[in-house]
Amino acid sequence: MDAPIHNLKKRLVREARTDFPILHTTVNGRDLVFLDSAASSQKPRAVIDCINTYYREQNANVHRGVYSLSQTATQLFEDSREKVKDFISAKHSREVIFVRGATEGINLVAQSFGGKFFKPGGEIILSQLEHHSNIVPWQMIAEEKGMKIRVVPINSKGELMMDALEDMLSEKVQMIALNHISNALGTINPVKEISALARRYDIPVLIDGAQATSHGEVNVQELGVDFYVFSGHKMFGPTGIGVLWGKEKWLEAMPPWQGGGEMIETVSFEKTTFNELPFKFEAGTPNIAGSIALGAAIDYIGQFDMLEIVKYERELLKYATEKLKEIPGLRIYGEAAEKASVISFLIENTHPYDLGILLDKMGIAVRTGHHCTQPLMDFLGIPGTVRASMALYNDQNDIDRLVDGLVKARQMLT
Amino acid sequence: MDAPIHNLKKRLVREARTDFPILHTTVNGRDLVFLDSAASSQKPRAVIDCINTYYREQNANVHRGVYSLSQTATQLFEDSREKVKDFISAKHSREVIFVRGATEGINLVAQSFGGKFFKPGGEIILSQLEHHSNIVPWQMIAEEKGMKIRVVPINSKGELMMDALEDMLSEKVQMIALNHISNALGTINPVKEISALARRYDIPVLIDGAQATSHGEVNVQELGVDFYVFSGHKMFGPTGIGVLWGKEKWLEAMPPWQGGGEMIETVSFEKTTFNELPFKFEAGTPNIAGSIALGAAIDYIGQFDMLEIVKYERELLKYATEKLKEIPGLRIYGEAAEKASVISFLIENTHPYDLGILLDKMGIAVRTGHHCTQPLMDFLGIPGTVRASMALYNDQNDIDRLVDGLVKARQMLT
Amino acid sequence: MRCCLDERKDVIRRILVGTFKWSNKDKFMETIEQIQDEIIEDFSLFDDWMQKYEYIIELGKSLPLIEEEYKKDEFLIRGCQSRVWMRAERKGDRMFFKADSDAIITKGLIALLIKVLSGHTAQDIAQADLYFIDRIGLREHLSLTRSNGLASMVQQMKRSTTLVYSGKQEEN
Amino acid sequence: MRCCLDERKDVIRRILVGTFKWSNKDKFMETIEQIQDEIIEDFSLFDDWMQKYEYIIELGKSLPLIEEEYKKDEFLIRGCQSRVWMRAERKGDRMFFKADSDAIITKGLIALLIKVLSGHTAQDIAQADLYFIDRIGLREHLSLTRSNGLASMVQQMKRSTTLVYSGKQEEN
Ligand SMILES: Cc1ncc(COP(=O)(O)O)c(C=O)c1O
Ligand SMILES: Cc1ncc(COP(=O)(O)O)c(C=O)c1O
Repeated sequence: MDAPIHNLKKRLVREARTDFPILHTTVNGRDLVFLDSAASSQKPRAVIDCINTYYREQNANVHRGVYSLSQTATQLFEDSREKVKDFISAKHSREVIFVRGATEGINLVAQSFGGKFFKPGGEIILSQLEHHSNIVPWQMIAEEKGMKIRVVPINSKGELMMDALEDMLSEKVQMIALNHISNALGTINPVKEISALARRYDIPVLIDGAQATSHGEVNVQELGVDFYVFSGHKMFGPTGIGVLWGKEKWLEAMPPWQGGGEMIETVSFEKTTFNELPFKFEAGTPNIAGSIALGAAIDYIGQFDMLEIVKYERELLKYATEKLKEIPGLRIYGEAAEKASVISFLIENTHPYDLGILLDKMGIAVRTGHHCTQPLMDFLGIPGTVRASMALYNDQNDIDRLVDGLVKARQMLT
Repeated sequence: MDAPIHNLKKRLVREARTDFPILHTTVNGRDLVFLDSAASSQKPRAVIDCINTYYREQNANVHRGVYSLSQTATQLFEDSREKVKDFISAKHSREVIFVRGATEGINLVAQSFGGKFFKPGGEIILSQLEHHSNIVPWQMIAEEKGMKIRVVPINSKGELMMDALEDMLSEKVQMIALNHISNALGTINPVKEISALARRYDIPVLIDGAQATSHGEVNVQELGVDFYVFSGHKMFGPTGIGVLWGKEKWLEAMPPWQGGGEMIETVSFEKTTFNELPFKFEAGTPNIAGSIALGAAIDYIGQFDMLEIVKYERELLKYATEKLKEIPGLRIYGEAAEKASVISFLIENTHPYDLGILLDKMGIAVRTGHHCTQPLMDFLGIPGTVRASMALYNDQNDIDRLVDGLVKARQMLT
Repeated sequence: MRCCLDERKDVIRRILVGTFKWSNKDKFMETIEQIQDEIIEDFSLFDDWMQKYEYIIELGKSLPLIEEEYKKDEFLIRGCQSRVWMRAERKGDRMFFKADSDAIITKGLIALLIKVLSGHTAQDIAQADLYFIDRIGLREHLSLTRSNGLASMVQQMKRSTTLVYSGKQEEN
Repeated sequence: MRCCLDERKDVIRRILVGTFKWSNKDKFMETIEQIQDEIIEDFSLFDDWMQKYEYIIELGKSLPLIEEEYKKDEFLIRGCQSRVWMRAERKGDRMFFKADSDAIITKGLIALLIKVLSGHTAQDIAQADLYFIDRIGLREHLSLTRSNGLASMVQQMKRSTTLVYSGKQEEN
């Protein structure tokens, strides 16, 4: 993409927009303004083409074929695992388990790790900020095991109350599961600090990184966590693929969760032995094209300087926050000091749904509702918000269009 | 694809080959001969283009967005569920659960249905023909519950011994899980007959249809089974998507398996209620592109007359069987009266692996090894076979190339 | 263009001055089809989405509200992003609906549904083919997504009718 | 072309008449690199896959077999579609390998590996960069698939060497 002489230099983030075909389509006669990347990001040409090429030239089942196509597919598939490993700075690629998405990753840990290690009377710490995917799997295993869920409260800015978290720690706690970035409020949680606290009691920490991987560097070793999960579709990759990373010592100790092809070493009706990591946790034919295209998404992100992405999105967030605040009656939910490019808001005397419908008519896609964080909405005492979430392909024009749209919608509704 | 005047007529199966881009590539300098469709089929242009279009023009997360893209994506996603419903003649589309593949479908039933209904001392009936994916999940739940696995034996032709199966039936049996078509031997099992037997004792029947859906009509109601699973990637669809179909009464009675977004009705830390079918079993963002492209694969198959596909493949099987038998020392495993287009064989004094490597050098892709059916291989007293499996895009030329290749490889090896 | 504008204003005025027919109590002779056709005609006056939605919003504002006592979970319609409470009542051989929602566009849409269905017999309601939704360009609200509830509302109105008639819900 | 054919035949003959060096017992001065370069030269004579594989098959047929007592699961290398048994022995400060497989091409590949590594010191083996595999066009056998085991074999040879040296396996 770069001329050879530039290939040490990273591409500029503000050039990214042209890479995404869908951003150049129209909706209801208007150029699309896509502000729902926190739900699912759009895909760059490189990722789409990767899938295309895979099915046109490389497709075959992996791992067991001796023929060239299968060798190629396997190589691409395992290369992708290697890319994931580097992307999150994991120690070994065998710690990288391909799953359907963050949700499946959390379920795998809750059921396999929890099934083996959780004890009745124990506690699981979650927070008021969590996505349903990081609540329900824990509720299910907690009920099965007779455990208690404890919830870290948040302050008025939408930040975790670290004192409260610290007070909850004890020998009884058997897991801390928190998101890295809140999808509803944008809060970036102090994961490193939390895992340092957890270490005092040897409590394993799972981080739901669904919102984090396309918005800043993730280094699982530096974060000091035990498990980290994320979804490909939220980081410019395809749907149906995600990653569970876990420390080798845990993954080794955990029993397999799903049984089937790929995850076995030998099978007989008398005795079945399981394969080594990572295959032990990858039963059945994996999402091969999805895994490979996730690698393409990582390559895509790698063209940019991660710090520049952070800086760019932070500026966009600042711009959007200032502009939105000018709208009469608009109130922003979530004003954490460390905040990702997500803005949740309400406008007095309007319903999020009405705003969403009218914005859509103007070609502007935002999310409305509870964002799969009902406990957070209950806590805030609202049924939902309008949420505009940005990625590296958004720009000030998108924000201007949003603000104009809101002004118009507000006029119509009030 | 057809001229309008022909649009009542189905396309001819022998025209299918041109629809598959990968079949027109070369491997090791030779035109590719792909004979490993039982592991994973190739994809027609219509399916590849569907994915392409989805990501270029329609991509958004489903079910919760009020904006147009999300509406479109949701509509396409649910349309696809409808297509699946029609394809297998299910009663309701809410009985169609999207999963990663056959393996995940079986695990879901084993853990959710088995977890709730299986009782210690009970029995699960499998067969000697099963794929690991239809063995290991049952072994895992059987161990947890203290149950016994019973194995239906096969005769020398590779057919289930129905008398033995009948003798095994009793009140103790809590599940019969068998494949529709054996991936290793090609045997087509008498599913209808089996479910009639099972009904006498009210035993639920799960059929692993991974090998069946692209080779003949599947009508779950006529088959009279309780659960049916299959994988998209084996029926011209993408990887990472498959279907669990279950009778509504069972799915309603089963507890959710994975927790997370999509599968809930309301969430609070005190009490979570689950969504209705099919969403109860679809936690997290689904493989949206995959599901939609599975619909495209079903449309693709629908262009042809299913009976003609069956006839075409049967003729190809007959041709291949005759030709292969002319090779000295070649022995075919699996000679069921009802047999799909799969041929497993060995050549005296050669190892399958050696044959596979040499065939690959001649551009011919076959599978070698145990085909994830180790108990079957143990039963046959062999470590594995060479397997040539055909789909509607194969032709006599493919078979001729295979036979020539084998003759040459045999010369080199013996 | 002037004429159109005037006509449009007239429609809006009809709503505002309360001449818009909320149900067919008085005019039993009008069929579900006829009402739908009138709505389609009304909507044909609008040539962009803004006018259409302004109209829907106005309709929403003028919807006869459901009594507070019925704004309980048991009257909530599942499957809507906005909350919708709906109450079906039988009077003689005819059904009447009241509803409310916290979102105004939803209210407007319900208003249209009520206008079409309220005051008809159970049989007519059960058999009604609501083609007007598509024809006035609101098909997007009929989609299968669980956030847009027009389909759920229609379903619920038909279901309540059946329930009321089978005696499972009290009569008024 | 005649010359080439003759040379090729000569290579084959060398194998068949047993002059092919199975290990470097006698010739300690040859480094792992030198042996690899010889193999690369041998393979440069072949101009198609058939000749190359015929050669590998011949190599496989002439591989000194492992004793039956070592054809047990504990000597089996994981990760191969064909079964491979391998035995590492220490003699003085050098390592020697014997192996067998049920597949002939696998045997031929092991024969090459043994030729390169057998008779060297633990340190040399541990540090060996086996570039010849790629250079003679057999990279396909190095892939990560669990069916093609060349990578597993290399790994196992290195691992056995470490084990033998750390005393975890008996010496001969
Ligand atoms: C008979 C049979 N059952 C189950 C499976 C598993 O399917 P998947 O790997 O797509 O989950 C396969 C394919 O490998 C199969 O052939
Ligand atoms: C914070 C957070 N966690 C978990 C998830 C679930 O991810 P997925 O639906 O891809 O499994 C999401 C996305 O919806 C999210 O935003």
